[in-house]
Amino acid sequence: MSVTLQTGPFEPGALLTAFSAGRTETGAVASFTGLARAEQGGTDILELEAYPGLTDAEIARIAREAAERFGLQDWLIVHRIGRIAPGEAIVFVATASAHRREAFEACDYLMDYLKSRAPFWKKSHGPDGARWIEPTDRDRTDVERWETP
Amino acid sequence: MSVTLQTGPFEPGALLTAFSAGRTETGAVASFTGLARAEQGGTDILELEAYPGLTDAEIARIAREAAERFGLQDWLIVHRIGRIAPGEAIVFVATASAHRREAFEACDYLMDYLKSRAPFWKKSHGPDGARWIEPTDRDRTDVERWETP
Amino acid sequence: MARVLLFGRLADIAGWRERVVPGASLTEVRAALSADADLAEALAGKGVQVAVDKVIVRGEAGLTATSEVAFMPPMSGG
Amino acid sequence: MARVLLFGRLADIAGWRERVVPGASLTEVRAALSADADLAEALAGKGVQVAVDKVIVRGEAGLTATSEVAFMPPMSGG
Repeated sequence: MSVTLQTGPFEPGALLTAFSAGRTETGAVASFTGLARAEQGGTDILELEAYPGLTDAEIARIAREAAERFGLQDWLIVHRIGRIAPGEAIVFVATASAHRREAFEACDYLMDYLKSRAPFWKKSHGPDGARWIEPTDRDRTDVERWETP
Repeated sequence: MSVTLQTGPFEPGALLTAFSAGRTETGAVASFTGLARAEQGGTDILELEAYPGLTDAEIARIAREAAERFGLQDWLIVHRIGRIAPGEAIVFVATASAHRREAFEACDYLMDYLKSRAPFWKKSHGPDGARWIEPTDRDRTDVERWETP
Repeated sequence: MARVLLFGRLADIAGWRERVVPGASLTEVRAALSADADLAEALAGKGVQVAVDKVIVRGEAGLTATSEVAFMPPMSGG
Repeated sequence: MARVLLFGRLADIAGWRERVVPGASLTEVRAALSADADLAEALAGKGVQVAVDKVIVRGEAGLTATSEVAFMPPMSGG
């Protein structure tokens, strides 16, 4: 149960291996890896800014709530910050539970939160210069799926 | 895009690493790892039987349909057969797509299929002897979520 | 003649998993297997599927000397 | 006095990311920053949040000499 913000590249498979090891009562490990897309040459570099101390605390708070809501046994979130090249991993989320539905839903929920409401500021550097990116309409509707009426 | 049935242990992280490598137009890789549970000493060994040539062909057929339905860029399924100890991986599914919703849904769909309808026969060996396992009611209702009315 | 494979609990009931059985059709193979009454009853049970040469078939099918006939109880999923 | 941090496009507009600014309250800090009209307009913009010592605050807040004040434009998600 930890959130890590890191400036260097990370390897999702190594994180999954460590997260899955030694679990004899976990039936299900769901994971999500977000990769930086080249967008057919439209993006050279993605630049992600966080506010260390606030960003990680806020993500951890949401993850603890999700662990409670979905009955997780464990979770792990690693998020790149700084400059990220196409094909590199931006985010890795893993969730562990006894049965698969909880692990899937919690992983999906955490990604919707991370992509739409987590305290990051994202800039895309491409051949036409740099621009700030905001959540897409789909990011907004995705995260709204989880709100209880 | 491959299905592997294998009798020896496999390492989910290594599969995720290989699957995620070199993708510059994939934004999303979802994965699921199913682990054998000890069930507090209720299960010593899980024994999974497949019909090679039929089981893998049937899984590949369903996965190709799912790739079409969800617009996947790629997918990978590895399934253990034979005797499996608690904590070992039984199944690994990875899906790749441009955006995350498709990868999540396809991975979830494939697991629902694999857990309820894939041609496997499963026996649990515990302190009270061996017994054959059938899909749970939840496995059945989970897979029915995907049926178009 | 057909190579018959039994899966899951069918193999436990029969005490074997693979055997060459005489018969030029599924009906004849089933008849040859009915010497074991417990197995015959299990083979006729609900949800038992039959595959010939790794393709699921319903009803009757002709067999050659190299046919592989599999009897599969309800699948448990992985 | 407060250490002021600007995030995202606010830092691009101001041309700096971190600066010590005089003021014993958020109002006084905003007043000190208003010498840069573009920044002042951006800070007053829709969805800009303020954190004091890494906790998001709404409205006014008193500051000490060691306070860290962060101005955060709408978050983009990761």
